[in-house]
Amino acid sequence: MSAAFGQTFRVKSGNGVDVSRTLHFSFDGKDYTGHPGDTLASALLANGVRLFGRSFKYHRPRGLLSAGPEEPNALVELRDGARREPNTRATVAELFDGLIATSQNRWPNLSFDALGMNGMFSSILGAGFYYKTFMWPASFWERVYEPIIRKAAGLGRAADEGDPDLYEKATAFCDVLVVGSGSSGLAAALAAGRAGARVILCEQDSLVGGRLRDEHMALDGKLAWQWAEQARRELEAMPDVSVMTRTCVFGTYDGGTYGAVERVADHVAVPRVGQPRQCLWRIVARECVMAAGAIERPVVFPHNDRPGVMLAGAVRTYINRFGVAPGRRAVVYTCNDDGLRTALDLYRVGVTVAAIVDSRPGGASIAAEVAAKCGARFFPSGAIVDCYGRTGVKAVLVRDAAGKAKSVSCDLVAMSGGWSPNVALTTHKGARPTWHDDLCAFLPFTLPPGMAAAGAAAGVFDTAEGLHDGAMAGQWAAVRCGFEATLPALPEAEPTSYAIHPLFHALKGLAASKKAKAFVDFQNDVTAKDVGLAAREGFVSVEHLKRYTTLGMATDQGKTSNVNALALLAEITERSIPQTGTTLIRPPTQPVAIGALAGAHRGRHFKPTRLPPTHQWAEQQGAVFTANGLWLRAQWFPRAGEKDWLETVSREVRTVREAVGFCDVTTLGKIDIQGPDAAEFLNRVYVNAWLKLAVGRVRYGLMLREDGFAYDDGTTACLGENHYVMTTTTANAGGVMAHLEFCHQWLWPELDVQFISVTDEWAQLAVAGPKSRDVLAKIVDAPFDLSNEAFPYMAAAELTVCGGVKARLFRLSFSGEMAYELAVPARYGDALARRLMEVGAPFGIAPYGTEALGVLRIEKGHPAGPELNGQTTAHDLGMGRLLSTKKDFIGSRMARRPALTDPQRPTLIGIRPVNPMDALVAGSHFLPQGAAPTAETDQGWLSSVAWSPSVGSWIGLGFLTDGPARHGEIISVHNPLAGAVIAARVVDPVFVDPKGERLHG
Amino acid sequence: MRLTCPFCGSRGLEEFTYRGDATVRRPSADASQEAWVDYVYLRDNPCGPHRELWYHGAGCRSWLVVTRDTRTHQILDVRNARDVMLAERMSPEGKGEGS
Amino acid sequence: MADLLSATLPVVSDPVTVGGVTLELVPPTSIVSLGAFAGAGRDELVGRVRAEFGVDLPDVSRAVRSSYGNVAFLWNGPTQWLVVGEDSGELFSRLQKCCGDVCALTSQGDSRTILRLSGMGAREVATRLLPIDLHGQVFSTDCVASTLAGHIPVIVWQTAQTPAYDFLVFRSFASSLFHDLSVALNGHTFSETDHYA
Amino acid sequence: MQTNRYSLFSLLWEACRGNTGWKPAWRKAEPASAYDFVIVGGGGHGLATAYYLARRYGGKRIAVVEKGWIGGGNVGRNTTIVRSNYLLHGNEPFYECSMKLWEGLEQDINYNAMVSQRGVLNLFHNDAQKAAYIRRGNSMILHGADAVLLDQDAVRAKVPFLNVDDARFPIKGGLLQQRGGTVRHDAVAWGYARAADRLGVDIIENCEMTGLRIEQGRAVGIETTRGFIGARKIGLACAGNSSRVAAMAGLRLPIESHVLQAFVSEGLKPFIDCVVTFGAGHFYISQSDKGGLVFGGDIDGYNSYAQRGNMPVIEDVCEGGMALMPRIGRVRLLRHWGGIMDMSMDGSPIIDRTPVDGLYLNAGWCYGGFKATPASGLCFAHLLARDEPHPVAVAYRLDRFARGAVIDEKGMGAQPNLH
Repeated sequence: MSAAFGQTFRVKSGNGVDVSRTLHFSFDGKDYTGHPGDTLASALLANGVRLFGRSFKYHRPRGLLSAGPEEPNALVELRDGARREPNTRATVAELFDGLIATSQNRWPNLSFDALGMNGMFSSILGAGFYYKTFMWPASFWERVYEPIIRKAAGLGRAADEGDPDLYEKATAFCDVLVVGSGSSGLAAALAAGRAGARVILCEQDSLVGGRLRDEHMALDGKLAWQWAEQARRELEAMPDVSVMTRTCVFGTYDGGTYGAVERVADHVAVPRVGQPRQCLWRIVARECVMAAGAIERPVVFPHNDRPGVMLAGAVRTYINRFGVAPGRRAVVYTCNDDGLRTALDLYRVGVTVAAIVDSRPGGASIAAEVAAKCGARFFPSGAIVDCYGRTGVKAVLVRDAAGKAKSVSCDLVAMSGGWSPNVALTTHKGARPTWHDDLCAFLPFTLPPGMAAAGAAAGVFDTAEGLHDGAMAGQWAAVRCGFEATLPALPEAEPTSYAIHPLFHALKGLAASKKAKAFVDFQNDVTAKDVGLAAREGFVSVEHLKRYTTLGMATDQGKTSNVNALALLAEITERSIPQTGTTLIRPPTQPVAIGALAGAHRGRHFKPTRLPPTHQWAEQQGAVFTANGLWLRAQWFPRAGEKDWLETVSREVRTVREAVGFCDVTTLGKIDIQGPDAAEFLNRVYVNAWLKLAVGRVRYGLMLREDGFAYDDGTTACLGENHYVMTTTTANAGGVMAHLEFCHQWLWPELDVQFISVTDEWAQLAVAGPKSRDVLAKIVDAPFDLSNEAFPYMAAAELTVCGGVKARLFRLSFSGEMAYELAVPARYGDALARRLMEVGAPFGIAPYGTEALGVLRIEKGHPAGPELNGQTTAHDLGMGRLLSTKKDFIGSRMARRPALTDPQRPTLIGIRPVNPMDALVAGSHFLPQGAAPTAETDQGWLSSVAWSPSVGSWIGLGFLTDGPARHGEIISVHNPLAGAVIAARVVDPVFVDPKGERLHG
Repeated sequence: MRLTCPFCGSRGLEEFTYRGDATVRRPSADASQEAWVDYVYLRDNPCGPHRELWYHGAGCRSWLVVTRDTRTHQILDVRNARDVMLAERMSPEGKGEGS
Repeated sequence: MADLLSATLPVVSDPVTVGGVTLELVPPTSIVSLGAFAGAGRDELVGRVRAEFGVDLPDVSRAVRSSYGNVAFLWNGPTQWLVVGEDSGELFSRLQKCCGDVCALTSQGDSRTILRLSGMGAREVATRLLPIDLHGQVFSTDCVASTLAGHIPVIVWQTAQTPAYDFLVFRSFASSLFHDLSVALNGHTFSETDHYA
Repeated sequence: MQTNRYSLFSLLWEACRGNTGWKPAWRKAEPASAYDFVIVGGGGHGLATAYYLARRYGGKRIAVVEKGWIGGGNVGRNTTIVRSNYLLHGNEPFYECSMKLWEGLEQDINYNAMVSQRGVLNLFHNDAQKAAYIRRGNSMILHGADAVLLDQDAVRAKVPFLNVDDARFPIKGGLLQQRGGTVRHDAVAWGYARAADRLGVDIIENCEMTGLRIEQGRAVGIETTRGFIGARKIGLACAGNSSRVAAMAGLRLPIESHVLQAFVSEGLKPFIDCVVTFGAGHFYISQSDKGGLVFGGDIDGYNSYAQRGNMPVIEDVCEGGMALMPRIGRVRLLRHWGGIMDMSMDGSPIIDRTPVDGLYLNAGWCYGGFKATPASGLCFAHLLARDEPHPVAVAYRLDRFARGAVIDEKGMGAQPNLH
């Protein structure tokens, strides 16, 4: 389909568009054309489109208010499918060929929206109405009222599928960060850059220049935007300066850190393969010049939300930058001289200026002169008191100085209530701006450390002054960074006038019903009347006003509404604006895609994956893997013909109990500890005694936290005089390392000891089972003696295996069988697994995974993660006797508190269901048999369970009040989540080989 | 927020972990129960400058004593914790503290 | 010795080159950590290393290279260094002889895998993952930093002016880091301007 | 005539006459010279305390003093979640009591705070987490709360857009508390304020406590920026500032102040129907009745009185969000802010008398304060009125640290930033 109407409002080529090329796009299914450099807004405007969207609450027809990121009305769904972007401001969406946009929050279509009738009930649906009703009957809220409210909630729709695009993050460092590339920002960057500072200039727009592009203005006799381009070229030629366009600095954080998002590929249909859509920049700057410009304020008058009522500055932007006339017949409504420029620009491009309504008295400005030049009717001391045209302005009612109302037909209203400096970045750290009566504006007062504000953002609205202000700020920023800087030569600018008289609304003397349709916050449909109602109900703190009316909480965060609301509230409560206060502006300054803040770490790469040394081999074996913290570990090794995981795991367990199995236990934390005071150090961090551990021996150790609860356990081997290697649980490996460093560096710096992690250095494989010695004998190099006498339980040695590979061997057992842990340098881990399979084949060797490891340890009654959960004590774990009473150690004192030693505490027990086939579920609770299931009768819980092939029954470990005294008792194991109760016997937690004969074998 | 590690220079928050108040001292084993409860649980928690322990775990693994304003997050001082404690042990007032 | 086990590399991917920047696995090498004992131990250690290798152990985060023998000493914390040398297996025993009695010696050659990022533009790629200032005035050849590459702890060592960066990463993380670096590598060729100031 | 009671009728009636008859929701009270009870802190807990004290315990002469505007602390900046899915005996009866009070709140205070029991779903990813959730769910049921264990398919059916499989930590199931949900947070403060005001409570805004007057070991009143206010009993309910205020009485607390950040997206058509918690990714999310995604994660982890946080946690939270729900990549974050949490040493609150006679403490709510609001108010009112703990708050004593009877849901020990 060809363009329906063509770009009939394109008046000439704007300085930012390339009319030599045509782009095709569609809006609400209709095809249009535009040019490179257009935004969706400017292109639609060029095509004569006025109606862009619907408001949130009353679904009122809305058009463009602005030409920038402050836009409250013209929100669309951009793109489609998985790339659908809801609530995209048409004013910042760069046009590309094939762009698809759809209007939102309307049904069935934009020009007829059924929920538009909400407006008829606005007197009921005023601020906070929902707090006062929908309470009866109580059950109707979730069932009836809320679903209706939720149907109407929100604006655009999030995509239905995962975002297919990539995002990335980067960190940049500079001396001077300049935010904004208008006259002040460019001057600041030039001053700092020429001084040799490392400068980053961020501009949220695709082009540099800021309002230099938006105004019909000359610098040094040239068009102002050409000077901006020249400045950009000079900056880009400097080696340590970078100009980042399409990059919005959205937040000020601590330590001179700024958050910025770069739209890398939003101006194209689809990013190229590998190309990120956006990049999140963390910019660390010693100094920052904040030159983010200012935002124009609308005027609050009845029906000021009609499509065609626009900000005066935005009208100039569309004319000068985009070459688009936003209407054919305009009325200009202003309280300041800046607004009058709009009349001149409109006149220059041939738009009829029907009237100039200046709220200031005649003679107080140059308005009469301008009106005469443009041939416009002039209304000094005038006000617009109504506006007509449902889906587009048709006329306004102007009240003249004498109070007489006259209708003026028009299709465009350009209004200016003055400019609000864009101070957001100065307030993110909690500083509030202060009100300046002469400028009718909030200006930054206390700035974050290292930040200076310049130009319009600091209330300097004149171009020449802005250039100078920016240059000064850039110069001083460079000087503070230690550079010699001078003020750069600046271009000559024509003087401009910004004479202003306060104008926030035109409601004086109007009936209440009119005020109901005078909008303060456009997107959230907050009217002047809502502000009045909130005040009447006592919501007179600005924060209360904001929260009660939702004013300033829309996607534009009140950029165009906050000051007007404040002025209204001040007037109603008979206070000044400074007395009334202001709300803090929260980051981000513009909404930021969550994908950009997340970056590249998504899906399977959300967190890094740690692979043990035998991973490749285990994959080839067809192992099933499980996440264990960041580690990926083999959970079990299924064999053909096995019907489920339980069969596999049971077979693996039996292999260990009857022959020999092996398992990669590299993931256990391993810490090399050396130094003259190493033994003393161990003695202080473990609960048990460590001073007499002989070289070549291993000991089990339990650590507490300083609050007396159990923290971690493991074994530590003495490999030489003053040389130990400690193992920790997989989960706590990092934490224990930090804990040891803490103890050493802060608690006992006098101890001479060194730590380094060797977790990744050694591939450590547990070889367990009655045939384990036979298997090891095949690989251990002579003359190492593996006999029980030479290398008994809890022995450790350094040796070589497989003909010269250095190794460490520990006679340890988690399974309760005769077992070893063999460590070789990690690079050989994979090959060691293969070798064990080879040499172990005659003995029936098989690998086992973490699941079988768990079954084996439960059968043996060894506590692990579920038992060492940070809430249990040594006593709870049945290890109370381990606590030395002869020394100080971490936790020694607090472990003695009465509640930690109370014999009634649930203590470790074993559990066997009366019917061995009754499956136990970890997390079930223990109750006395026959007791009613309540919190009062709850006596403990089941922490770990397994089907034990060795016992031929389900078994479990758990904690039971007064547990050890109750061996033999039958209790109820309750799992009310599943509605299950099982009778089970309390037993000793060691199910297999309680005397420990096998591990000594 | 950024901390200037005495060894590694200025680094971002993500490299550090926090441990809390650096003004409390581990009592001796024979100190009173009150002293221990105080050490493990009670904190001044000031609104303003706060001496606190940070661990440069993703960097040089040094524990640091940082003085930071809890109202503004401004960093006022960073020292190597081990040096701070050794100096304290050497000073006349510091003797007898610790275990 | 026919019986010896064969070594497995921690990363199976081939080197990747995009836009003149190459990411590759450096063949395994000997790495030994030196942990100085307290008191006079540190001075003694510095003296012994100077005598044996002809270098002063750095006391800032840098690497120094031995003038004879291809050995570098990397600062790795206030009392620790990593000695990186050729994978001859001789390094550990040479160090043991030199200073084994005055410091903790721990083999780290299997703990640490080295991934190398090199070529024009390597800095821009590294910037995507490293939160530290890599500008030439701040970080140049033989500068060393312990930091995070995304979520992964690394020691970064600039090994050449080109630039080239060696990422010393724990072996178990090596595959993940290789992946993350390749993503950054593929993305960086699209940056239209040199954002790095 | 002014309109007192909120109802559909009064709404229509007022609409007909231009909404001119609505009364202020609460009077702007001036401080009297003395009260029976002075509650320091006009947040949710303080206002609820005053309300229940007047309503259920017949308290008279009650004032709430607030340094700024009421509801400006954590009740005004939390992520609105209510639930009673606790594990430990010390906690669960209290939070279940709170849940029941939420369920009847609107009729009780004649204010629609939009208590929405849309369900709270905690996801698990492995057998160990599953076991921990089963233990917790069973504990909830034994305490009379509701809990349902969902398997992977049930999670998929309930929340169809989660990344269940193509994930670093695939989702294996979840624990659902259907009675949990969300409440319009600001409305809780306003509703309690309005209801308390109707019962004669003086709500005194812009009145900061600057000191405590103690005579013969007994607290007799507070110094404020608006003069001295005498009181028979003083209740401190100023979480976020508990340590500062307690210091005025010479007390040190087992509390650190930490910042927790919260996030809201632009308004979207509703697609998330319940609260989803993704522990492995430090992320939780719900969608408000206005359409914004409301989400958050862990505390920043360092002591702070600044109501704002830093980028690492922002990035961490959004990463968790994208890992769980890849469809929100193009949804934009609209605002983020921070609130100051009383992080207690065991992660559980304190409602108790203090060593100073006449001074009572309600503190240490960590990031669980909002859901606790009604029960906290009720139990604190009970303590103030009767000088003994309410039965559901008996565990929240200050001496539990000395005794070792800590209530450590996470098992992290005496390190507040890990709770």
